[in-house]
Amino acid sequence: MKALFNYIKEVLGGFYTLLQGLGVTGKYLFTPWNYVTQSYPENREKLQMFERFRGEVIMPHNENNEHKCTGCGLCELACPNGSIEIISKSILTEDGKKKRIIDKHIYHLGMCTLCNLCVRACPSDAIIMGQKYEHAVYNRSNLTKVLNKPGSKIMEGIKE
Amino acid sequence: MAEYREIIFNSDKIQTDDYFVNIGPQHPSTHGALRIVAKLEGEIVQSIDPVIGYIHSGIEKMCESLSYPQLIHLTDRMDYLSAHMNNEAVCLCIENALQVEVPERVKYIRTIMDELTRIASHQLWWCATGMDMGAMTTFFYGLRDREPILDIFEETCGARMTFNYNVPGGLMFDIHPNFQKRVKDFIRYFRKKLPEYDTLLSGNVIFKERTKGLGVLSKEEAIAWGVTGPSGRASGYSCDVRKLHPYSAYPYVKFEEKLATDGDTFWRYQLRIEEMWESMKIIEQLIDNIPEGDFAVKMKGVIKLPEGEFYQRVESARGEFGVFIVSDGKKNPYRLKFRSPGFSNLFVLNELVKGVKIADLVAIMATLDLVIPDIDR
Amino acid sequence: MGIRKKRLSEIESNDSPIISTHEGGSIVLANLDAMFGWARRNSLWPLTFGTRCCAIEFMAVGASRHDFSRFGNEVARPSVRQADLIIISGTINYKMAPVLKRLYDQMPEPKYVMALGACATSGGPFYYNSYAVVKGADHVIPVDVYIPGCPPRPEAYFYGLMQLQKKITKDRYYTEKKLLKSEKLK
Amino acid sequence: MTNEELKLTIAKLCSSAEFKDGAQFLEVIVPAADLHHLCRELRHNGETAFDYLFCLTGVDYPTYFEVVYHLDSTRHRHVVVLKARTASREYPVLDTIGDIWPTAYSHEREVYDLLGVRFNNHPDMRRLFLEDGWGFPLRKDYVDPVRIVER
Repeated sequence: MKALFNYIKEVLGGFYTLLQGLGVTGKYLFTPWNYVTQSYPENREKLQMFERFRGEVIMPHNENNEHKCTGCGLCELACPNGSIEIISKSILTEDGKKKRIIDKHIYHLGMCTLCNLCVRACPSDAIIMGQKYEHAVYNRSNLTKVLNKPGSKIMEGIKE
Repeated sequence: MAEYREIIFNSDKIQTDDYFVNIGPQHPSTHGALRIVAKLEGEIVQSIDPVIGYIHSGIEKMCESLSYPQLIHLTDRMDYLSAHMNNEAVCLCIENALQVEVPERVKYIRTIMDELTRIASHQLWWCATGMDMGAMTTFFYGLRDREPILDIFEETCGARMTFNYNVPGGLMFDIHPNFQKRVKDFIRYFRKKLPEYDTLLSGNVIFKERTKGLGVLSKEEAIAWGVTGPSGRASGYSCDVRKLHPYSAYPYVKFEEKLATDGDTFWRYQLRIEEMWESMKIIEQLIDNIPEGDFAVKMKGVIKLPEGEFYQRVESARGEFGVFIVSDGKKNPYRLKFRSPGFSNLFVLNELVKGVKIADLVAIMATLDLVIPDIDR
Repeated sequence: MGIRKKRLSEIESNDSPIISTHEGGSIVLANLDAMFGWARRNSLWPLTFGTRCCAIEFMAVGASRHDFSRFGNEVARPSVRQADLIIISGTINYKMAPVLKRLYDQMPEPKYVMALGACATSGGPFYYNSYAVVKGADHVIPVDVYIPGCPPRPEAYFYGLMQLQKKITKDRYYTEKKLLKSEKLK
Repeated sequence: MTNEELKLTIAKLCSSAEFKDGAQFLEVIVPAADLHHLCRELRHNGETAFDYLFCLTGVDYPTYFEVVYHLDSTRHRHVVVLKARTASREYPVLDTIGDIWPTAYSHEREVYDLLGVRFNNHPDMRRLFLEDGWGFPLRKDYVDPVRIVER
């Protein structure tokens, strides 16, 4: 008799634990202030990333199309997976000296792990981490970018 | 007719063959690309053979051609759920080799980040365990509570999971001004939400019936097979590196090393839930007392380790994580070996599953908390 | 049923897939195409194929905060035979590559592939000096959309998904078939 | 036990062992022939009681391979590092210690897979990560012009 009683108690207790779990989920069904879902494409204008968020490497240019990059190649050395390549060219300055300046700062976004080591290595703060996160493309070659804009030149007063 | 009867009822003449079931490498319950070849008799598992290497990427070989600050970002990609501990292990190893003393502030922040990572890892493990046993609800609840931690990481480190926050000699940035407030908010929030986990899964009668007494690992076996972390502690094996070989700010805090004696699937589960409570206690002791000071010491431009061999162990979310560096005095290591906790924990699985049903194999595997890139490296 | 799928070489532009629209598609079939495209793009069922960190981010995409069921992307299928989108979330190495190829071959048409993260796009951190990693999943199977990032944010995943939906909308089945026939006649 | 006491005990167990004070732990260089015997003694001797093998790895040196065993004792909490060197680089062979610490079986398979050091009496000496027919990638002279892109 006692065994039967215990058995029934066990079964009912089991049901009670199941109902408790249902209670938790049921509670959230009727408390709309607990909803956490974000609606991404709708809130796209308002969506703000955190200021340290690392989306891609960019090179800021000012309004005269000038950047701070001297082409020293420290970021290329610091990058652990070779996603930065610097192609430099030599020009003649006004006083007749040969000088190497940057031709192209090539950045492979498809290989970049956004580890921030290149930004730390840069002595003149020429490259920073950008906030853009929407990068999806149909063709892989579109992920290779040239960071210095065409016709840009180095800002005055940046020493190598 | 008589011959047939003789064959059917005289069991000597019936021949059976082993029945092999191949699970993986693309299977939702193997937590990644693990392949398990199970030898069955009917529904009963006789032995299993884990086949790994489906995400082997040669990190140890790559590290031999990278400099010390560069190779840290690869440790993020090994055990991505305890990325911060892996980073820290490499940094501590380099700092110990160079005998650099990091500021107190760094130690405190590293410890807080460690524990936040541990909570986030255990939450995700909780989701996965529930899903492996057929409870989809846990997936949504666990990942909901993980998002505030990821927000804290993203605000301070700049990435959600693979943040590369440690550098030799300290941290990459100082903490964000909102860090302390956010962490305290999170602890307050999570103290309310963690009892829900018990109500949803640990208190559930189906879950208890399925896990109690399943896959028992004794203490001696755990030591001999090198099972560490919560899986080892569930067998009563005191293996917490935070207690035995304290590093960073762990000597300054009071916490309990949770131990169980049963060593079955349920206790491996329960210990991780209790570890989340302990982690919250550690964070609460540290978060208000972060000392002022620098967030990194100045290191040389090119870091070269002295000749010799260096070993550093830390407690990651899955167990004892070790870094073994053989240096020949150059700027990159001569040989670098990661002692990953999952590697030892995986190979004990064969001992645990003998004689259980194949559905329980998934449950036992879930509570060992395997992360396959951690095993494959 | 041979449904001709647009390959990467046919698409030059980055932002919108400009697929040549053929003159003289009949009214009924063109509308039927549009209907198929609408139905397909709003019920993309992904395969749970996770290898490395991106798989965890893919889990986050499916969970309560981001919730990909808003895109009809809802049910992650464990079997390829029920799925129509492979999301390669993680590293593919030489041991895994035949498995991936086989999964792709088992999938029913129309099938779509998304490369999530740096490893699937180009090998990522394992491009140089690694002996085991395939340098990009498109060496194994054709990829429709690449999403860089290591791992990409959930929002980045959604952006990639919308790009894929855009591509599916432009896909032609009936009008294309008719054209192929007329080409053959010539 | 302190490192000095350990040194004396191990010298008693194996007379041909060489000692070296490492940066952290006591390092013992064991001749390959005595390795299995010494490991068995260290495991079952009540004074040493090294019951936890926490790391097993191989290192490639120009003339030989070295396999490094990190041993810990859960009773006495002391650590020792054993090192065994193979006789040659062409046919590297050592004895297995998997019958003493079962976790060593899988670690030895890893060393075999990546470095090509074979272990005698190992029941299951298969490749672990890579397929049959690969070279041994962690050797310093490993070249693979097809798969590796050099930087």
